[in-house]
Amino acid sequence: MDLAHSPEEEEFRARLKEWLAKVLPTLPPKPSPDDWPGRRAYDLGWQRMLHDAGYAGLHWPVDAGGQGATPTQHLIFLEETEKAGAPYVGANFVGLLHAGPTIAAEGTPGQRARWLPPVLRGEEVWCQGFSEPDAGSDLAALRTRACRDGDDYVVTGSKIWTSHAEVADWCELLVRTDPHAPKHRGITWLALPMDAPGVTVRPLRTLAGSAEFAEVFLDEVRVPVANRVGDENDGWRVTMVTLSFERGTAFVGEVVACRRVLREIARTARANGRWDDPALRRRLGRLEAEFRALWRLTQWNVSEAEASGGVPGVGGSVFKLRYSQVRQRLYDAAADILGPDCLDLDRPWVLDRLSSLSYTIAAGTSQIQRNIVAERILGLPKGR
Amino acid sequence: MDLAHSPEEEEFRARLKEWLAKVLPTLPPKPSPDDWPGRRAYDLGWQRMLHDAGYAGLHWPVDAGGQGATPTQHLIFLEETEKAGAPYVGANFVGLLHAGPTIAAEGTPGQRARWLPPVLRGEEVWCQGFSEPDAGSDLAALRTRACRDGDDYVVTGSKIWTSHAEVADWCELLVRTDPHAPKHRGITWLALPMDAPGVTVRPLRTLAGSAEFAEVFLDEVRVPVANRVGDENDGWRVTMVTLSFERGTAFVGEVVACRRVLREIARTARANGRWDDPALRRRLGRLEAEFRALWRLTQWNVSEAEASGGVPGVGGSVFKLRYSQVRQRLYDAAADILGPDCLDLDRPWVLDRLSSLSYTIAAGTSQIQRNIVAERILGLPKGR
Amino acid sequence: MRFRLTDDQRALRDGVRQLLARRFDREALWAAVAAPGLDRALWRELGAAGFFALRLPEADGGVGLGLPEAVLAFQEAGRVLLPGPLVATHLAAGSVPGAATGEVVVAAVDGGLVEWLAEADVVRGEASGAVPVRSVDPLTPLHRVAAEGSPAPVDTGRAGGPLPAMGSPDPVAVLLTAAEQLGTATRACELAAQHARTREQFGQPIGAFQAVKHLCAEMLVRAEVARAAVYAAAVTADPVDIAAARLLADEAAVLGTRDCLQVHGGMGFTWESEVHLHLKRAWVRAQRGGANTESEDVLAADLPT
Amino acid sequence: MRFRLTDDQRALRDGVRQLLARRFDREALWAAVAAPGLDRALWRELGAAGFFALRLPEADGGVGLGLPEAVLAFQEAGRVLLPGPLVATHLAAGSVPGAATGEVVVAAVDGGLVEWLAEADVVRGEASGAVPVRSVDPLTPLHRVAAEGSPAPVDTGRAGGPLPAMGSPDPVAVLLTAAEQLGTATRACELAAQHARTREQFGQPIGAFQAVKHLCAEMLVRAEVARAAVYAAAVTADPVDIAAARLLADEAAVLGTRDCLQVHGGMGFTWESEVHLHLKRAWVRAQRGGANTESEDVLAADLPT
Repeated sequence: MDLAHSPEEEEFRARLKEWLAKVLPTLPPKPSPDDWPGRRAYDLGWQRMLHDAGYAGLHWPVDAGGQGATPTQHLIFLEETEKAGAPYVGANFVGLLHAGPTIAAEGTPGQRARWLPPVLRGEEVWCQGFSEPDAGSDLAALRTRACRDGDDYVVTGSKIWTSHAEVADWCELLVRTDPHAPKHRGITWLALPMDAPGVTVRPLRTLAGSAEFAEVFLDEVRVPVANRVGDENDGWRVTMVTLSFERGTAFVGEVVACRRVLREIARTARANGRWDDPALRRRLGRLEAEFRALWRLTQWNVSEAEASGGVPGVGGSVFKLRYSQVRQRLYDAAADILGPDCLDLDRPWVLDRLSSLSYTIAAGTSQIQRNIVAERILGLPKGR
Repeated sequence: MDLAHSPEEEEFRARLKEWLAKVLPTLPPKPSPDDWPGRRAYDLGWQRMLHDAGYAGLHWPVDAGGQGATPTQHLIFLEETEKAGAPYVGANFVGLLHAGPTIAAEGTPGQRARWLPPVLRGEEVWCQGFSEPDAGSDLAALRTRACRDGDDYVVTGSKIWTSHAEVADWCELLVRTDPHAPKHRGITWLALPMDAPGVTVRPLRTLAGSAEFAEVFLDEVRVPVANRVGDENDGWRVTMVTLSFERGTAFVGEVVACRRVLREIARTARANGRWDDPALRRRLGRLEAEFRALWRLTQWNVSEAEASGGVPGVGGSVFKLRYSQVRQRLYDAAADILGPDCLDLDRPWVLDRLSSLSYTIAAGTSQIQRNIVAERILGLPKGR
Repeated sequence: MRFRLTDDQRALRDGVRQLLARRFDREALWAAVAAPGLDRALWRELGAAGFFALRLPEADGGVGLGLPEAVLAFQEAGRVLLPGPLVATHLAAGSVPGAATGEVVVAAVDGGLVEWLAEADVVRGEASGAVPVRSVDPLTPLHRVAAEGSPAPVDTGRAGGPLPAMGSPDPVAVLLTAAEQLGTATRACELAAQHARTREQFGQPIGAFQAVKHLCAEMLVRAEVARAAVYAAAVTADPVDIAAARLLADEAAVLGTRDCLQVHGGMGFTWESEVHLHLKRAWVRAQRGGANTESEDVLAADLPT
Repeated sequence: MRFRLTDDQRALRDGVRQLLARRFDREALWAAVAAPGLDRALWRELGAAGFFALRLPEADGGVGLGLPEAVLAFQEAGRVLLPGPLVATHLAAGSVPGAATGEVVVAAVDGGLVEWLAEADVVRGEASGAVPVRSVDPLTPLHRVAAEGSPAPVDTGRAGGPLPAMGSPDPVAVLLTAAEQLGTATRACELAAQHARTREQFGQPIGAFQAVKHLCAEMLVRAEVARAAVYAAAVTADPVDIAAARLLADEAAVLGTRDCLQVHGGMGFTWESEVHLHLKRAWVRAQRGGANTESEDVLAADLPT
């Protein structure tokens, strides 16, 4: 058990901090949240800077164009960029964390050569077409149909909860290619060019009032068979590779950010007098315990992943279950410290409180995560 | 909506209080908890006093020897006896609240004449033989076998969680008479004389260290067919009549008692200084809100039962779900107010805290109660 | 003891429900979300139906009913997300001319906030210098006032004489808010159960999964416990009972709408779903009547020394 | 960063587990419940195995290991309900002759209570006039002392010189207690999962029902979060980290044993089931190291001004 970093890790951190200190002041102003082209340009620009400095695809294998960094280095990267206030991965999220690793693991040499470098260089944006209105928790029930027609698949259906769809070049798309097979065995993974005829994007407004997501409608869209990653009907297995990435270090930056928010909340409480209520103060103390523990759990999961040399396992579900609850408790505490101001959208944390409500739903509801933990770790039987 | 009582109800209350004030001082000293014969004598003596004063079987129909009192009168009775510190129903519980009402509803005239008067007069004690080691939540899975042999059933099996088995005269017993029928359709209700050859009672020690329950072992016990209430294989329906009684006003006295306990806890907190911790104080305030509401919910359920002229419905499950949680919260708060003394079994509430842990398990676990509420009130589908 | 709805109370509740179903249906709800603003015609219709004058003596032109009836009416209003300063106007029916009939809209300062200030004809409490707030609830415009507990009665309205400022919260206002929260809790439970019965995943309605089923069951339990507390407080009008009702109704509404969102999953997270409107309104109402710790203090103070 | 068990740590943990499985098996556990009293032979065997001298420098005859190793050993002790004043004796290994080898049993006053006073050879803190308490935990005899925080160091033991009284709780004692709680939380989760896999109701293992399955999942989550906190505090030895570890481990143990009881249903409510022994021990340990609100205060005080 050791929390100290090796000299190499410390050097990696020092170089990174030095670089961040140098380049962050040179960044252009942040675009407004509803300026999608501006956000695309900003996020790709940041990715290009990372690329030029040798930080692109840090955790990707070297033969995929990545840096082959250790999980610990990746953790340090996520921690320090968040602490320095660097841009979020933003529009590069799906490319760097879902589609890219999937192509790296399952694509042909030609597919890797075509799609991976533009992701790393900040030239192309990917989005994700997995969920459908009737396939949420039960993702494998997806019904978007793809029929083979010569060298193309002809795709019809609709996808939902697609971020950055308005400005994406590519969509990693799950389609049903065999409607008669058991539901997990008739799914195929395709790279859909977003400018293909028949693709319509409609913004989806969330309860927080923003349009962070979109619906994507597909009307007889032709996708070349060459854009298929993995075998026909093998897309579920291909997808699971992607999802296990999603449940790995995805929340590192957020935990760092939450700890900062907790400190800001404490400062506000001291300023507005609510700190004098011992119950509220102790609630913040307990939240500090939670976030310290979540940070340690992250370090533990990363160390285990490093030791096993592999992809993080169900530890991600354990982490997400607790984190999503604690994040909601954090913003509930913020509301109690704000008092009546918790109804003012212009106050800090009020929109975050609304957004935090999605954490027990998105990327696998808490109910689904509990099934995973109970069945895969504790060996409890599947329900009938 | 009215919480006031009618003049008749107020008169009923006044007479009851007057009687209680007169007779309670004449009661013999309470026997020790492990003196089962003493407890039997004490409880039967109290029932005899109730009988002589015209309070026996208050909520039973008149034609069964009861008083035919309204649910409101029954509520007043339970409230005032608890407030006055009168004895609990104790050994008369199953006779008055389970077996008796079942026989009154489903028995033949001969069975009613044989079994009901001794219950009302405090002459005979009943116990309950429903649960089995492998049939708890899934009561209908019970396996105690009864085979017809002439005018008798020959019964073999075992029962668990049987209170007062050591001193009971009769046991309301559920047995399987048709092992081939669907599990709810092969069950029969029998009145088992506890002195029959082949009946063995073994005390069952609980985690609180007491032997409040027993296991009952049945080895080829002969029970006359004449002791069967209802038809052969119709015992599940007969039983459900009984269980709906159990979920009615069963907790009235307890809620009254909990409110008294909460007040004692508050007094202790004021005395030992913990009252100065606003978080603890407010926790007690919130518990006061809970018990006020539970008392109102009881009054609501009783009023609804009075209006429908019938047996209380699933409102009992709603009540039990919340009550069992709040009772545990009450004793957890008591522990926090006791501090280190919460580990001392000689302090008040410490044993009660242990006992309260059974409330989310006994008489239908909270999990089962939530199924009932969701399926019967909200119309959610049964799981597969 | 007849602690249940009388036939008259049932008829009153059904009447309010029908009026609101007719005049504030789903279409009207979404129109109000899209274009916030008080529907004066609806307000007058509520007045005509006796919503504001419900507890005024018949001699004063009121309906002559009591708190239990008012609680039933406000529960219905809460259930359908009816917008407007309902509680403040109802409370002003006896003192502000025009309030009883719905001609005059009355707002009130409560806990440092004023709901519907810009639309109000009369404001109770010191609201001068109030600044608009970008409200979390699209159906409740809010202003923030500088400091609470104005020292002297001030009349900032256009009609009637000087009004007393609202110092410590009016127990009746707290109770009627609790009734609205109860309506929300009940509605959230209905919406969740409805979704759970119809939405299918993994080949069956999600309500067949215990994880969802038990979430719905707990919503119902919280709502029913709150109902008993709110109705009882309406009968007794006891401030301690009202404090209890407020705590339980807030909890049932705030947790219930959150669970309703969880049951709806991603679909509940969209703006188009009405789930968030209930959740946000529950948050708004939970701020009324002072911090809920004050209600806990009221109850604790009632425990013996 | 290698925040995981080293091979040596794994071997140490497995060694302790094997020793305890051999010397304190189920039979020994129930014998101890039936006839409370400290098994001196086992105590010496623990001493010989280095349980008490684990952190003493090798130059002083100790094992020369650190807090992480001690935490692993105490986690195993917690897991199997090992009785005796383990923490107090371990902490005294460097100052009380004989403690390191298990020849001398050391008890300590903590939070107004002393565990195992009658069996102890040496007591740290002012325990004169202590009165026996009928302990909720059949495996932990307790005495209550008159008042906390004795003014001056007092030696009430038979061996060694005067010892400092325990004033504010020793952070190492708090951490080792948290390690025991972690062992309990882990064990409770194992027991619940085992029961859920094998107990059948309604024609299937109860663990196939989400209501049971999700209870077990939350137990595991609490235990794993506590594990990360306890292990990290062992590495940093930072008092604020220790306060966090204590809160999370107490919660994981107290709620975990309660959920374990719920999963076991009636069977868990019997004396014969070991579930209640874990629950009661978790209650006993939660009283050590001061009220948990004090740990919350420690963490809050670390938040910035």
